[in-house]
Amino acid sequence: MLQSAEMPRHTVKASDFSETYRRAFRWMLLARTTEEKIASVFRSGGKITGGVFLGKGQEAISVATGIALRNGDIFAPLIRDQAGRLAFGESLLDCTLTYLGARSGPMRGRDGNVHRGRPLEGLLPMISHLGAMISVVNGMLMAHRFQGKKNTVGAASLGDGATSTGAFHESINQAAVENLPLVLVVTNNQYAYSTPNDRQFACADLVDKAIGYGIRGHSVDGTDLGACLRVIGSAVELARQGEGPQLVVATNLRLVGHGEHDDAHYIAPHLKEMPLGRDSLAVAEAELLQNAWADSETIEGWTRDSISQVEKAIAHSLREPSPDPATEDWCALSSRHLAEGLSSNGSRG
Amino acid sequence: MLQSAEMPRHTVKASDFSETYRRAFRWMLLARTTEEKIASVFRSGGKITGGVFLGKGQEAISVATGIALRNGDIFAPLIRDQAGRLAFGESLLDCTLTYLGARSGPMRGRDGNVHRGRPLEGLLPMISHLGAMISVVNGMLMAHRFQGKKNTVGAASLGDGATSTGAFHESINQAAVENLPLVLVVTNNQYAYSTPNDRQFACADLVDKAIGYGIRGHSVDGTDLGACLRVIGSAVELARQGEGPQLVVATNLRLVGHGEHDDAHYIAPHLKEMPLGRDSLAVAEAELLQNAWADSETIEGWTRDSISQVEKAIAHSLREPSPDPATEDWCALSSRHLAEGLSSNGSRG
Amino acid sequence: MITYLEAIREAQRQALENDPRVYIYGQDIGAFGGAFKATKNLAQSFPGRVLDSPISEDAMVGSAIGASLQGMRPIVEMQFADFSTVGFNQIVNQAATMFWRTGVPCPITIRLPSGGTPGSGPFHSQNLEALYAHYPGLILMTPATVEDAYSMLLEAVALDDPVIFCEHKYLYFHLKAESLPSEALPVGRARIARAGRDATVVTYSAMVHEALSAAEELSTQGWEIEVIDLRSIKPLDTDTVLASVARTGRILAVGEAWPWGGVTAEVLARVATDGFNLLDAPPMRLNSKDTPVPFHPNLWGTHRPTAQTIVSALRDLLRL
Amino acid sequence: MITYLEAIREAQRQALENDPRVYIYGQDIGAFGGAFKATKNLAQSFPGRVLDSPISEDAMVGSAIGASLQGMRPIVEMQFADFSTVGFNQIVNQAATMFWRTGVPCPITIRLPSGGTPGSGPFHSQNLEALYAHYPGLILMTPATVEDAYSMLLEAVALDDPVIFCEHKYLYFHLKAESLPSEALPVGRARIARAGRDATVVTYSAMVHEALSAAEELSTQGWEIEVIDLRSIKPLDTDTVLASVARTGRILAVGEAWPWGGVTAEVLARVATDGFNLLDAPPMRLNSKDTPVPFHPNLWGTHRPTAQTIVSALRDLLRL
Ligand SMILES: Cc1ncc(C[n+]2csc(CCOP(=O)(O)OP(=O)(O)O)c2C)c(N)n1
Ligand SMILES: Cc1ncc(C[n+]2csc(CCOP(=O)(O)OP(=O)(O)O)c2C)c(N)n1
Ligand SMILES: [Mg+2]
Ligand SMILES: [Mg+2]
Repeated sequence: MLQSAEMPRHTVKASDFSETYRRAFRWMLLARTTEEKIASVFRSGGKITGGVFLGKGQEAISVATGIALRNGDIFAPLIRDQAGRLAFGESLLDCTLTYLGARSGPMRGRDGNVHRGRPLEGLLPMISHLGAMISVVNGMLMAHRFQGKKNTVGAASLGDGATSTGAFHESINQAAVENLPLVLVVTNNQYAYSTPNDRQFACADLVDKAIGYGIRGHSVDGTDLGACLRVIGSAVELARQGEGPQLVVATNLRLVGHGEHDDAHYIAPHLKEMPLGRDSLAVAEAELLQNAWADSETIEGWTRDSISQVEKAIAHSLREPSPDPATEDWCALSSRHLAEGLSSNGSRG
Repeated sequence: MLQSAEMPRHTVKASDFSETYRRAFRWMLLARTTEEKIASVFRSGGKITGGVFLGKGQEAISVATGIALRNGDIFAPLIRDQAGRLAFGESLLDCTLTYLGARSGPMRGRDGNVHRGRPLEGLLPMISHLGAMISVVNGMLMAHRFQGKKNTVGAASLGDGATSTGAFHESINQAAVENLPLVLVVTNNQYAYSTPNDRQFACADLVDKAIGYGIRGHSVDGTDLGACLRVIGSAVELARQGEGPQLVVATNLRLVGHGEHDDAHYIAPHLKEMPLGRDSLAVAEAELLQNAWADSETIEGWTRDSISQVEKAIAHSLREPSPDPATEDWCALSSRHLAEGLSSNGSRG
Repeated sequence: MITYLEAIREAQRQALENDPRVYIYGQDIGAFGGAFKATKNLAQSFPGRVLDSPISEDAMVGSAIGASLQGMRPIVEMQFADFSTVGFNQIVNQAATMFWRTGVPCPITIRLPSGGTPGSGPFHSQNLEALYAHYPGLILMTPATVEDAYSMLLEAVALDDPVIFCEHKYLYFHLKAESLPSEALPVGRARIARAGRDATVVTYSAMVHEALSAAEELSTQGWEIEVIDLRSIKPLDTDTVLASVARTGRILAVGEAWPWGGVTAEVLARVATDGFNLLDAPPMRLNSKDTPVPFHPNLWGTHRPTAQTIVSALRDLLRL
Repeated sequence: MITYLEAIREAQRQALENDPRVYIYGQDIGAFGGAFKATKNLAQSFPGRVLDSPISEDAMVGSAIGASLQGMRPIVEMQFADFSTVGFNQIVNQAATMFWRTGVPCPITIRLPSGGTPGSGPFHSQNLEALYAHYPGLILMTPATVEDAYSMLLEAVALDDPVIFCEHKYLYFHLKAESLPSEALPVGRARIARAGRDATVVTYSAMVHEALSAAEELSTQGWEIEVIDLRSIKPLDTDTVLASVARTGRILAVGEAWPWGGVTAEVLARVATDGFNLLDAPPMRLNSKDTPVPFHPNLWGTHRPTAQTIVSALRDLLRL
């Protein structure tokens, strides 16, 4: 697969910006292709249960986060981070196996879709409660400090809506007090589910929150891959150099429903006409062509490659067995000898 | 008593600043006298159980909050608000009866000391969980709006430490989104229990948080009664006129232990030498004399009067019966018919 | 035909219409009508009284408490019951204690879309009634029928105490009734969902229907199982349960929640203490497994009790 | 002589000394040594490993979880158990589910200074063990003795799972032992605190001492009461309880927590289901009253079970 072959995980930052841009674009393309396929499998029915939450339009900011991180770093993605996950090093199979509920996926059917992760590899499996992953990243960074691991960074994704949670506040303040190398990437896509910004917060710009925590804030056009790479890249670099937590606020528009069940009819039409309503993938493609960083033939080749990777991953995942309740280990404790009712088949505590 | 006679509750703001200053000073004096007496009763043992938390040094900012509010307004005091409570209209007896655990106090021995309140009179009884009262004030103000009650204001007190709670964040943001007439008075007394500011937050000044919520922020020297009256007065006025939530940050030093059990040995000596370490009561007294707003004989009279009020209230409260478990109504529901186990004396649910 | 979900919507419409003190507050419940459409069109019909909140469960509940002290009757919708853990403190420490501390009632209703459905996973499937029932000062309603969803929600709003209203998502669309009732059992009274003779199943919410299917199946084999729908788990109608056990001599308590503690433990503890001599056999209980609620339908179907596992538990019980 | 509180401090000192992965995080626990002085001098002895946190219970727990995933062994001190309600979500949804979801253990210890003392009131007196025990994935320790406070806390830190360590404030200063143990029962095993013949009291934490006084008093009248100290309430040692009931035929479950649900319900449900035929009389339970914990000592003394109310319940039980 492209992931292991052409694009080694956590490649050291290319000195050549166009090279990074191309790599990032390919992850975006792969993410978009993956999600379109997932959506179509979902719509065809029967194969995917539970919600399907897509990152369409958010690939630029997401990939920029994933690509800026390297081995030993931490990443806590949220629901719109397919691109960032791939760039960080999550395998495509982790995605498709999880969506298709395969026993062999990292969550073994116990959790699904966007909830996958591998904590030992620095990729945190989100719980649903918004804001709850940030302090977990903080703790991992505190552990690095205790252990003398230097120059690692932890990045966490968040939406505009999640900035209203108490967890967001406590954890960003905690990171500031501990001066942790946390990069908090807030993607303001104008809506939290159906709720527009003006019912969510009242400050002029979410980046204004940085000053209240005594940390550095950065704004970026979330539809512009080049800007995302530069701004996230430098935020990550600052964090890595010991400059403490960095808040990055990207502006864009959610180009899909909250989930695939949602037609997003409530999105104000004028937003779609604004620059923030652009599709970051299309913008990046145009940029590639305009700068002659890639020609259309090359891009077509990449597209074909993405499709083939995705087809393979889906086909493989469809063949994988589902979890079997009879052989499932119904034990929530690692210390098995302390678990209750393991043999009694649920008939008592 | 002075409260009902000379100083009617919720007096309309005196046009004469010196008059307001004198009134405020007298509440401060009464608060200090009350708390000193409470502390001495506590130390003498046996009469007061539970914690004793005093507002020494914080009388200026507290009284300025209480005095700026009027009938129909809401006040959610915290542990260092004896002066503000009195100015808002809480009777001295509510205080002493509660401290002494009298059945006739507003909490009937069910809760104690600083946890007293009378919600129907706009005075909220704090729960211990820091930050939790602010959204309750928000809701009362939302109710006013539903009910067409105009020009009311709700004030909530907070400490520097409580700004780290998720509840603080969610509720200040909620007030901002709803554009509520909330005045949040944060007294930065440099410590939360033993924890100094630098382990609590990393922003240069807590007032910097206002911008992140899109609300107005005000700073004030919490040791200067005149400044407190002016700044809180105008914050309350702005809120009343529909200008939305106001964040006031007062700076001072806690001049006592966190509670009376604490000798506060950890307070950095240099802070006591700084202007923020001044005793706001002493500063106000000096100001009164210097401006010839009161002479020392008058102040002595006020002091005698305060002492006599406090002695009376304590003496009265000591004579009041304690709660009697046998006649106590062990029912947590207002809908008595839905309460469980009322007759079974605790022997089952 | 009207669904369980429509009954909830209808009750809210009624409450808004009949009582100017009522308003609804929650995420995406305004123009959008809520994640499950429980408030569809209500914002349009009652302008300014169905308000979108920020994603701030603590402040949502806190503000509802405040409004209730000022004479309002707020209904708070949690998007999922599971997210109430972030508003937990306001519910259990502020709302639940208010009346006892101050003598001032706190009439709020918190709607918790509860329980498992296939594919919902560990954080969108929880049954949290036992948590809230443990705290003094709260009323816990767990309607199992379309009729109860409607009438109990109206009663929740009318009551002067904080009510945690656990509505089951699995029933939202599946469960239908001919019409809405004009009368109902009072809150605190359980319902005999099916009369029987040989054993009693005590349960609530979605599990009532699993128990009814189980009873149906066993009746083809000559066993008559009585099924009791608790309706509210606090107060819990011990009298009705004991009267049934007096008739059948056997009891199985069934709950969809986790096995340690919870409704089944409370029911059996009450029956054992107050109805010991009524029992012809040891009481039994059936809960979910002691793990988070699994995402995959295969696992989910085994994690919670079902008609089949209830049948098999009942066979054991009848054999004892 | 060493107190219960000193034993907790000593266990933490040992843990810090023996295991470089251990650190402690909580409000005012550094130079100040904690609200109850449970960490007195530890910051001085172990620089950089006993950290003051902001007043952010959610982030405190969340960060401990993260650190544990990276190989650390955090101990989190809540200033009072009651404040854990604000860190509730991270405990029950993040820590408790981590191993089951990912296969990666989450070895954190959360210390909850629990339980009532006179004058502490509704928000500094709570017993929250039943809340946490209801959730899969957590271990609940409730030490009643100086020895257990010490050895169980060391075991909590050594275990690979999240442990909620409910230490009772009423025992902090009152309870003393000659010395600290070098051996202990394994976690999950209950202890027979007093052997008896006529009835079994099953309890835990501070109530063990009330039960022992009650047993003492009844023994002067010829009754021999067996007292079982559960030590951990999840896992709950049903076997030891049943073996005792097999000997005595009578059981009273006592808890300081609220009456709906909780440990007493779980114990009785287990005894009724698995030990029905061992019972010579209906089982009984005794809990606090179903109101918030009152501030005034007069009320507090009646709100919770005491040696006297246990004696009177036991008299009823023995008469049955
Ligand atoms: C604490 C909490 N409350 C409610 C929800 C339900 N919920 C899931 S996603 C969502 C909207 C999130 O919006 P935003 O943070 O802007 O992210 P976006 O979906 O726009 O990427 C909500 C309300 C939740 N997951 N957690
Ligand atoms: C959520 C929560 N956590 C912990 C506590 C324990 N506690 C009570 S007061 C206090 C310090 C408060 O400091 P600050 O907010 O600065 O107020 P001050 O005492 O200085 O007036 C703490 C930690 C609490 N009451 N609530
Ligand atoms: Mg958004
Ligand atoms: Mg302070």
